[in-house]
Amino acid sequence: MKEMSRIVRTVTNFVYGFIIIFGFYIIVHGHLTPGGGFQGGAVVGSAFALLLVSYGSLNSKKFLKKDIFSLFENFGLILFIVLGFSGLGITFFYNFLANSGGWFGNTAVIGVNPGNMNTGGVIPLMNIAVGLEVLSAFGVIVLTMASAAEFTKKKENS
Amino acid sequence: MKKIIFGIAFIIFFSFLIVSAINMRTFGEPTFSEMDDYFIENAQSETGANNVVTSIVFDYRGFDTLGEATVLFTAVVGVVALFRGVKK
Amino acid sequence: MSSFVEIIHISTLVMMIIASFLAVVFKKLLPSIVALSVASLLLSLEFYLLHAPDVAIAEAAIGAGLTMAIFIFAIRGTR
Amino acid sequence: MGTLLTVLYIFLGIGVFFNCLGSVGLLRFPDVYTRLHAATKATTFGSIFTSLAVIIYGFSRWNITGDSKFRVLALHTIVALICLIITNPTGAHAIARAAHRSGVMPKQAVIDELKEAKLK
Amino acid sequence: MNEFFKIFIIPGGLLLLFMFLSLIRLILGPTVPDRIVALDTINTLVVAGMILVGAAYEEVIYIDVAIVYALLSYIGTLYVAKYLEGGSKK
Amino acid sequence: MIDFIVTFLLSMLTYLILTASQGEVWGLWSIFEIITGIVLSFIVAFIANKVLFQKRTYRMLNPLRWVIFLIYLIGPFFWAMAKANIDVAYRVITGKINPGIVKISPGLKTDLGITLLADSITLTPGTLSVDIDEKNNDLYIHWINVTTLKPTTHHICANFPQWIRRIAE
Repeated sequence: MKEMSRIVRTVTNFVYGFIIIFGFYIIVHGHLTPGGGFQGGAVVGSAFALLLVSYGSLNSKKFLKKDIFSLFENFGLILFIVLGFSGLGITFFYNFLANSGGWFGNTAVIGVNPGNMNTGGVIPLMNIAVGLEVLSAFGVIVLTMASAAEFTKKKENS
Repeated sequence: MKKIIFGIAFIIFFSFLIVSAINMRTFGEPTFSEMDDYFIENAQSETGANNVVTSIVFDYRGFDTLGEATVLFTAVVGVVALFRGVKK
Repeated sequence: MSSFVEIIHISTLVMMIIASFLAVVFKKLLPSIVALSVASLLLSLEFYLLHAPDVAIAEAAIGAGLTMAIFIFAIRGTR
Repeated sequence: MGTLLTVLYIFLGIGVFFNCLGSVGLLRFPDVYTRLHAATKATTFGSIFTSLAVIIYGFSRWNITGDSKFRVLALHTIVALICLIITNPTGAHAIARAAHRSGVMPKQAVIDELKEAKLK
Repeated sequence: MNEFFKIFIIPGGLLLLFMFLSLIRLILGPTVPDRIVALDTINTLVVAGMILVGAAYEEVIYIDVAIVYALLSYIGTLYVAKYLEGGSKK
Repeated sequence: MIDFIVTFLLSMLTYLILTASQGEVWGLWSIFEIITGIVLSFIVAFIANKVLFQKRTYRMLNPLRWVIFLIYLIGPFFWAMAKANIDVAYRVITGKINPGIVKISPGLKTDLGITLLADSITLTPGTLSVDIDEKNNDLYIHWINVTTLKPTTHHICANFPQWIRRIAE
């Protein structure tokens, strides 16, 4: 894939960081507002797709490394399973941090309220783990399919 | 012959659809079951999260979410294994 | 006023059915993908009107961005 | 309250009128480039005005009731408006460039310097 | 449901009507770029309609969906334009 | 180093705008929110600083340029957009068109300048930027009402290049 025109590339430079910070906002606020790990991870993954389409698959190798993505994907899944096993003293996937007063342990006010970040028990941590897994999964899928499409096109031409 | 069989199958399917559409409830007013009432009453105080949907997905049904994450992981492994021989 | 909201729901669903029908009918692949994108966009709007913003964000992210990317890579590779 | 209602009616009226104009122009014009003129300019302008109506509504309700919900509504609408203004003309440029490179020429054109230039 | 609900929901319904006009261009359009222009117009109209409906229900968090859609529809447009650009040259 | 800091500050500003509601700090944010914002902005600056500052030009860090940019956006640009929409309304109703693709050479050098000019041209009366020559930044414009076959820059975009030269160069 060749790169697109100069105007599209310059706009991409600005929009790329904005999409990533917005996706992180959706992930971190998953227990207060709509969103969560899966949705925010998909948003960040499409930011990588934007960089890939506007710089071409050859030039974007400077910014996106496939090995780091696969490392973070395994890390996210393992973190999720570890958090599930941590509550095994009572039952599998027990929310052992909720309402305990420590980290993420404040009690939520019943009813409609603007929200306190420091609530929710293990739910914010699980959001971060699932978000890490989903964003790197989409990054790996898009990068691999782009290089494969490039390869078949080159083989046909030669 | 083939068209007649297709026509009969289409009419049977469509009549089931019409009957179920007639019996349908008013739009936007589902019945509440005991499960919904329990979640709406207690989810905010038990898990400490304001968003009830997230507390169901990650707390009450955490095992389902583990299954979803594993499905996504399997998809990535499938894609990487399918294009394994492609270099550059 | 609630009857007006009901009209909005019904017309969104009708447009979604038209777009999905077009996605099946078109002969070329690229117009099919465009029609599929319109259908997924209207599905996201319908979830939004039904007060389910979680599903609306997921549908918008998957249906608009990533499905288009993966389908276009696929038809680019098979051409 | 009366002036707020008047301002909202004026802004929403202008916005809906220009959005209507964009859709009608999309149906009426003969080829891709003139349709892009109608679609990009008119719908961007109309969307700016409907979003401005929401911003004014949010800030004035925050002024009246003192509820911080309305201030957050206005701030998020400003962010959405900035995204819309940045991405819309760039998408139009990408579509026009792709259309010209894929061989769709403008109809009834008196001059076409791009076809003679042969970039790349 | 306060008195502002009616003011914001009626322009939302009108935007839906204009989406129907753009859908006619999607059906008719003789070439592929015409259909992409129709897709782009529907994207902009849906974002404007989402902002209006979010203001009508007075739900703050609904605007986030509009921001996500405004950004990601741009990515979809770029992908289709990229395919078309390198597509039918040979 | 300076591009890392600038990216960090920009993403922090975006995060603070997105999360403003109630709290201890100035009545807008809570302390936990600000700590989360600092950590997230650090990660984003680590990812995105190479993309944002590719050419290593720090010309836009001068705040005077941003003031001029805001004046340009509210004043001449918005007025031109209003005129453009009246023009589109006239063309839609009557159907009189006389289109063509012409070439102009505005003489801008930086990437940001040519991007601003192309987006302004797309949103102002009767013109749409179709293609760009990557070597010498010539723009190819689709003009809906061709009056002269050899247009100067002033015919297409009245005095936008002067404004943009003051903003971005």
